Amino acid sequence: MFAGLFGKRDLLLPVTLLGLAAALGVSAMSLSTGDAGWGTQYTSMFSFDKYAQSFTAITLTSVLLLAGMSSWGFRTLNSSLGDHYALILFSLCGAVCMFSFTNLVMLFIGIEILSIPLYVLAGSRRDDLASNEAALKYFLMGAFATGILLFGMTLVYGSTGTFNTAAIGAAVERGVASPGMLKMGILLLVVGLSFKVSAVPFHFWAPDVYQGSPNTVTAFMATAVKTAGFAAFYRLFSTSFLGVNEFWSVGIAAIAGLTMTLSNFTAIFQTEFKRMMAYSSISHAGYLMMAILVAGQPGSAGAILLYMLTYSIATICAFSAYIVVAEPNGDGSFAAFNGLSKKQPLVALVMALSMLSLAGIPPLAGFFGKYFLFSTVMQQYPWLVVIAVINSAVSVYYYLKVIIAMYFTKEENTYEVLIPSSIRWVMVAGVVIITLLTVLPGNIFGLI
Amino acid sequence: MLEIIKTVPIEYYLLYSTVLFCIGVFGVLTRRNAIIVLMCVELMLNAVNLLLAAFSTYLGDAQGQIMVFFIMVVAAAEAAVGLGILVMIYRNTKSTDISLLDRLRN
Amino acid sequence: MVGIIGAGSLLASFLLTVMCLNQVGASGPIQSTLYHFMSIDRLSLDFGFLVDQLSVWMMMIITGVGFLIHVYSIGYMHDDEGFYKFFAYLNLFVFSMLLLVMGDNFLMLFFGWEGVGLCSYLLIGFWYTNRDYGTAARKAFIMNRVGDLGLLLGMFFIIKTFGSLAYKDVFAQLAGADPAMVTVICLLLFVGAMGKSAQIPLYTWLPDAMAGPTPVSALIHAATMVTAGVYLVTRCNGLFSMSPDAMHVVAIVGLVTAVFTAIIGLRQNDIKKVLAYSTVSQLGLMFLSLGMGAYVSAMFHVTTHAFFKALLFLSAGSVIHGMGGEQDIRNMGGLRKYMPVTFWVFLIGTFAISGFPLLSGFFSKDEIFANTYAHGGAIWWAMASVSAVLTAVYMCRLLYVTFFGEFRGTEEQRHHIHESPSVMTIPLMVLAVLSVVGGLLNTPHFMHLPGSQWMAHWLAGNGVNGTPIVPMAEVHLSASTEWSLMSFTTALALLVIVALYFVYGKVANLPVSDQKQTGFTKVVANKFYVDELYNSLFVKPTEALSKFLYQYADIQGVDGVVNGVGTGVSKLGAIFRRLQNGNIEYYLIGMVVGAALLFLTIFI
Amino acid sequence: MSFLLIIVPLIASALLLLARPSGVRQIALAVGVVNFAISIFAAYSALYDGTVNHETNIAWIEQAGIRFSVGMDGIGILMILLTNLLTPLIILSSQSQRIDNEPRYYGLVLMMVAALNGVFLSTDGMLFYIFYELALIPIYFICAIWGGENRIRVTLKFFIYTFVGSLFMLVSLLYLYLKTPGTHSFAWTDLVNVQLSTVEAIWVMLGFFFAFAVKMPVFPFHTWQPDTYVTSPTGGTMLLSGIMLKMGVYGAIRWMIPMTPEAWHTLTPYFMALAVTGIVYASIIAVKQSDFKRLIAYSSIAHVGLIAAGVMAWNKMGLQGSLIQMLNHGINVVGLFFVVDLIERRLGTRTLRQMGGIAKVAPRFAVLFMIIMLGAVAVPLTNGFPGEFLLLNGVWQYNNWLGAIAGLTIIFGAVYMLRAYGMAMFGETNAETAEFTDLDGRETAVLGIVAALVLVLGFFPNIILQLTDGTVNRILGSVQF
Repeated sequence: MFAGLFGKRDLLLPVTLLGLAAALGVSAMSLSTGDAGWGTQYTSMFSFDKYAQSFTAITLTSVLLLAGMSSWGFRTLNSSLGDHYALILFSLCGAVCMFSFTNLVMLFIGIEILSIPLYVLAGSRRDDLASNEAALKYFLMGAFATGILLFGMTLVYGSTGTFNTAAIGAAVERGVASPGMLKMGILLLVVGLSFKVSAVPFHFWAPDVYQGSPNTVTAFMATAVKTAGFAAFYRLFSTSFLGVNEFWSVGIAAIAGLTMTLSNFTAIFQTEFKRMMAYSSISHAGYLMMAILVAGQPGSAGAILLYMLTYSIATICAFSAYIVVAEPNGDGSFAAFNGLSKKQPLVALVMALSMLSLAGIPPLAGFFGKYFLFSTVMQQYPWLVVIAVINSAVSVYYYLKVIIAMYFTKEENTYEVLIPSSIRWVMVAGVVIITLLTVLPGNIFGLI
Repeated sequence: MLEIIKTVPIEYYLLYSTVLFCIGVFGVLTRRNAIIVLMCVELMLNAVNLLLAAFSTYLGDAQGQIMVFFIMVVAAAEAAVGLGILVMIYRNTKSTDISLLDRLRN
Repeated sequence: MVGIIGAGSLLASFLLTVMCLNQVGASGPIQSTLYHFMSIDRLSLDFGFLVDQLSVWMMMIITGVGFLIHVYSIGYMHDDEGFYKFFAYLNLFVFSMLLLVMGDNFLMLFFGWEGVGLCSYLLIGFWYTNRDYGTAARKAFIMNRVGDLGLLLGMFFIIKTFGSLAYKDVFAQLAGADPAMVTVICLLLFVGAMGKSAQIPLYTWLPDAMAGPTPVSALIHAATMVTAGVYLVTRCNGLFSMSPDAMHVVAIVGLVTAVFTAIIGLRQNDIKKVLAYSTVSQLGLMFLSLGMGAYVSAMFHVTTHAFFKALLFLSAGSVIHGMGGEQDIRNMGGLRKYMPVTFWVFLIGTFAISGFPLLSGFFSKDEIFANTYAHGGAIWWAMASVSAVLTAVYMCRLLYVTFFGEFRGTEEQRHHIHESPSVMTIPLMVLAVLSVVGGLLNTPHFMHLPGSQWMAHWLAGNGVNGTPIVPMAEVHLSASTEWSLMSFTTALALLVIVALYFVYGKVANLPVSDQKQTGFTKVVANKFYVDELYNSLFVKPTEALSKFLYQYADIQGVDGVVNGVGTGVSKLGAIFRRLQNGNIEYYLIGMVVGAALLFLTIFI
Repeated sequence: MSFLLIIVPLIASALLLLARPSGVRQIALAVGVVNFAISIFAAYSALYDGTVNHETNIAWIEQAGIRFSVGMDGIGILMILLTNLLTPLIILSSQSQRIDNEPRYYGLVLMMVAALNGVFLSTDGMLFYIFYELALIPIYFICAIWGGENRIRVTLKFFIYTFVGSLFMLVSLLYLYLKTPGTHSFAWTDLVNVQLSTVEAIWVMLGFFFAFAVKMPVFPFHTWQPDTYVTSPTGGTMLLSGIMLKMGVYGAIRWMIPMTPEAWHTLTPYFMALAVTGIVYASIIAVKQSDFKRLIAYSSIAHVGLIAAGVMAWNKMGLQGSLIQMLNHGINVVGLFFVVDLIERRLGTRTLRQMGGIAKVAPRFAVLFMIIMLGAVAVPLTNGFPGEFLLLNGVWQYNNWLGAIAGLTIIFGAVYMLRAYGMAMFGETNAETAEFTDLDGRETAVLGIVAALVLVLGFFPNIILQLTDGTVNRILGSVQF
């Protein structure tokens, strides 16, 4: 993390990768041994339980791939390269806090550790007005949302008298003296967290920020950050607020339905790949919101985990394919992909697999993500599943646009597409993971 | 001291903080200068801090006050980053009007 | 070589048929199952054969007449480039026709039924480079299919009622069957028969079918295939006898067809068309007979008709052959001199069909009339007699216009005219002999001639169920009534023959009425515009509907809805997209409004 | 053995797509033939009393009750035979023309075959669904890459339409799954045992129906079909019409009705009405079609309408008829589309009006085409007849009037097929058709095999009926209304 200080530019990536791999190794090991980890000593703040471990593992996997991608994605950066890695890793620390918190204070701190580096990262292309704009939008709205979140936390604290999530849960079960305040607090929390996971109508920042940020950062935001947001959302609601779930489930259900519908329909109109991916990311948030609805049900946490993993891997693969096509040529529209299957079959294949996976077309991994999610929700909210199903049908349309450009469009552009070896490795690794998830999705689902 | 504070009912604190918070929100919504918007956000955070301190006192629980400190620290960091971003933007656009930035849309 | 194989195979099957005939005569029906075709639960359908008195009778006609026609074809089709194909089709036809009559169940009958339809299609469209012939072939096939649908549905009812399609099982259970159901079955079977045997309203294909080579017309569209309907009803006589209503329908359709098409035949000028309408008319008579319960008479008429109509067609073919393809009788005349053999056999054929005493047609028609009088009464009989008279009229007109008077064709044709080779004339002569003596197969008992009711006794032999295959018709008429009926119709026929000789035979040129057609004559010459009627009733609306459904219902209607869903989705998307206008203030307001709406849930 | 049928083409497909070896055509054909041989052997060594043969049952995603369980009963064997019989034919017929990027083409074809085999072999609901969808991907690529005009728009519609349809099936399957007792399971036997109330069953059945109706396609869900058939390359059209649409019929027989017998009484009248309307509707449209390929597409809708009606009728006759007709329709339609392809490659047009007189210059072609055409018209002693006979009888048993209306198909079928044949083959030759060359060896082989099958199966339908008899009895017996 501090290697940049020594100006050892070449060492940065290996160190980062090593560190991430080591962390992944540790979390995987503790997962397999069932070890509660070192979290026991900090139970009032953290609990590094199975839930946290598995989410950490999948996030580390994503970030590992992202880091591989970044070696090329950040190639133009010189002095600030070390800062970038450091910021990403800081942000990752925040994410881990959000996976493992047992206290609202830690949740708040995790979110801030996650977000503040992101504000910087979003604006990291200082001379690019789009990047500036993205940073400002993200920052202002993020700060605003933080305020709302904090107000919510305060009200919950006021009504239950504690920040400890388990204790809150117990208090909510018992019933509190001022239920109105509690309800208000919960709703404000919903607003704040919905902002983080970019659920409608708190999603407005997402398309603009995704589009304006540097590609690698966008990929990071769309994957690891979103994972952290949902993991925290789920963790909080499943431990603390199950007692009054009839109350908040109405709002969440409405948000879920709105999110997927609005984002999918809007995505149809996009001509820029990155912006399309932003809406796609919002739509996935919509599906995932359904999992919050059934928080506490057996399998719901596993469903989020699997969904997040399949979604993250596919998104990273898609972005890695996107940057090799779009960055050198400065064209991020779908037309940039025309005839790609002839020029670079591997890139086209990776992109096609990612798109089909994101669309949830069997037998690709994304389907199983959706499947587990939908089947968990089905029992309680069949009508919501039907909306989700219709929406995934709509989503097929824009995902296929890329495939159509790559495989079926006869007129070709003159862009030259080269694959750097690091990206190639990311792609291969991504495809291998997608394949593994396709064959054995149950193993991930069963982790929690 | 505690007794003095507790002579004011908690509802008053609640109301007062809420009003303060809403003023912040209102400011964020209506002002177009980024710096003022930032200040309004700070106002929202301070409303929260005040309420937290009040709750903490009434509940006789220290956690709330700890939280206040965390919030203050984080708010400072946030403000630093925010101002940095503003400086960067000002350099590029010579303006801090947030409504001028709408190149990213649709 | 092709011809020898083609005709030789027919000769072989004729000889085999004769052997069968002997065996059936000696030891009753022969049954054999080739293999199991298919079975669904209890319903078991075999590829099985049943050769009993009725089928062997039909087989004799098919193979016998078929053989003669094959031989004739060797000469007739000699110069055609599709010579080999012609014999292939012709043999395929005989195969199908034998399947039809030899099958031991309705499914086998249906196989043959459709098979002969197919061969008819192939042979009508034999000269496929002519699009009109192709159209005629299609018309034949499709009209037959209409009938086939009836037959098929009839079979479904049989399956439902009797649980089997085998003749043996069906006819054994007749006693317990529901009469209403039997009526339905009979009517549906009769629809099939109407299609195949060209009865009103499904008769218009047969005249068009004359587009095929003439031997085909002789074999398929006169002697054998078109009589399949008669065979079907005769085979199912047990069923039909249970349903007076169905019988009534059969009789009416037969009678109307007989008279109506005979009228059309009066004003046709194409030598083959006249014969075609004559065939339809004769088939009508057969159905009249069936409707009267006189199954044997119908079969008898099938037999004699096979002889003289094949003879007529083949000699017409000989004429066409000699004239180099000319078919319009207005361009003929006086051919007697050029083609003596053809003339004489044609004369015999004409007299036979007109009911000239002691020729085959005389006996078979007389039986039908006697039965009609006995079962239907005087009016039916009178109507039938009208058709007989009309038959005599158009046949004699044909004969006289073609062979008498002066030649009216071109000089070129006059040079071309020649008598046909012996490979064609010999079959003609054999058929002529048969047309003369064929009547002896079943002479009326009151005349005490040799062969008195021989055929009736033969067909009344016991079938596989041990009951008579075709029960003898009971005619309760005194000999004197029969004599007088016979004398009356015969006298009428003779009168016509003589009278028309003076109208057509004696004159050099055609009467004016045959050249210029006005008023009712014109309507008749145009076949009462039935084709046009069908065209505007069925063909045109279907085609228009087809275009309409495709253009409007399918592309704009159904597909329009599907595409409309897509358009709706994107319209909605366009609206949603405007929410994202890029301005932070709006975004923040959006968030707050969203949050406010969320707070409303507190009050739910 | 069931497993082999899926895995062999899948591996071959991966090989062709990723390694792009030389000798692609031979490899593809060899895999097709090997698969056919395996399926023949499987059929030979199976029992036909309705039990499931050659089972493979491996735990897969136990958390979701999904097992990789494949096996074949009589119906499965029939479908497997159909698929693997047509595959070498389709591959062989594709080889009579030049195709860009052959490794990709044959790789996708083999992937499709693997998926189709999977669909017909699955005894697990989710596995069935996965294969059902998997089949969509390669065929979409085949049609969109090698297709003709408008291919992108048309195939996109096809993809989304069928995908939407099957999503509803997914919802239905999920609903059933959640109703299974204890630890839930997707096994066919467990799903069948689920008892639903009539209202539930209606919704579940509608979900299935929508999926299968779009796939078959049944009127009025058919509009993607003519465009897609016309646009697709011939190999793709053959796969679509020959095998893929049978997935829908098969699904209805194996999954839809057994799963939701409670709703059969309520919904079948409507389904039947749709199917029978479709028969007449599509037949009438076919009557005046000028594009030969589109004509066959509409005729296919009509035929499938009849098959669907036979299935809905849910009696022995109808089911047996639909099963045998699936095989025979597959054979005929592959032959017919090959005929269209032959003509189009030689004349550069599919418009019937621009043809004529081909019989004169290409007699061998004329005869083989005639035989296949007769099969399509269901003339007795061709393969089309037994199926149509049984189907009509099945529908007729359900309702006499519907049976009679459905019977119109034998008239209309003759009308449009004979018209097409007449316009193409009869008449005088024109400038283009005079140059028409008769079939070459490979083409003769394909059409010859098809024509031979038309006749052999026409004469001996019982071979096929015996395959499925036991299974149909068992299914009919196990489904209680």
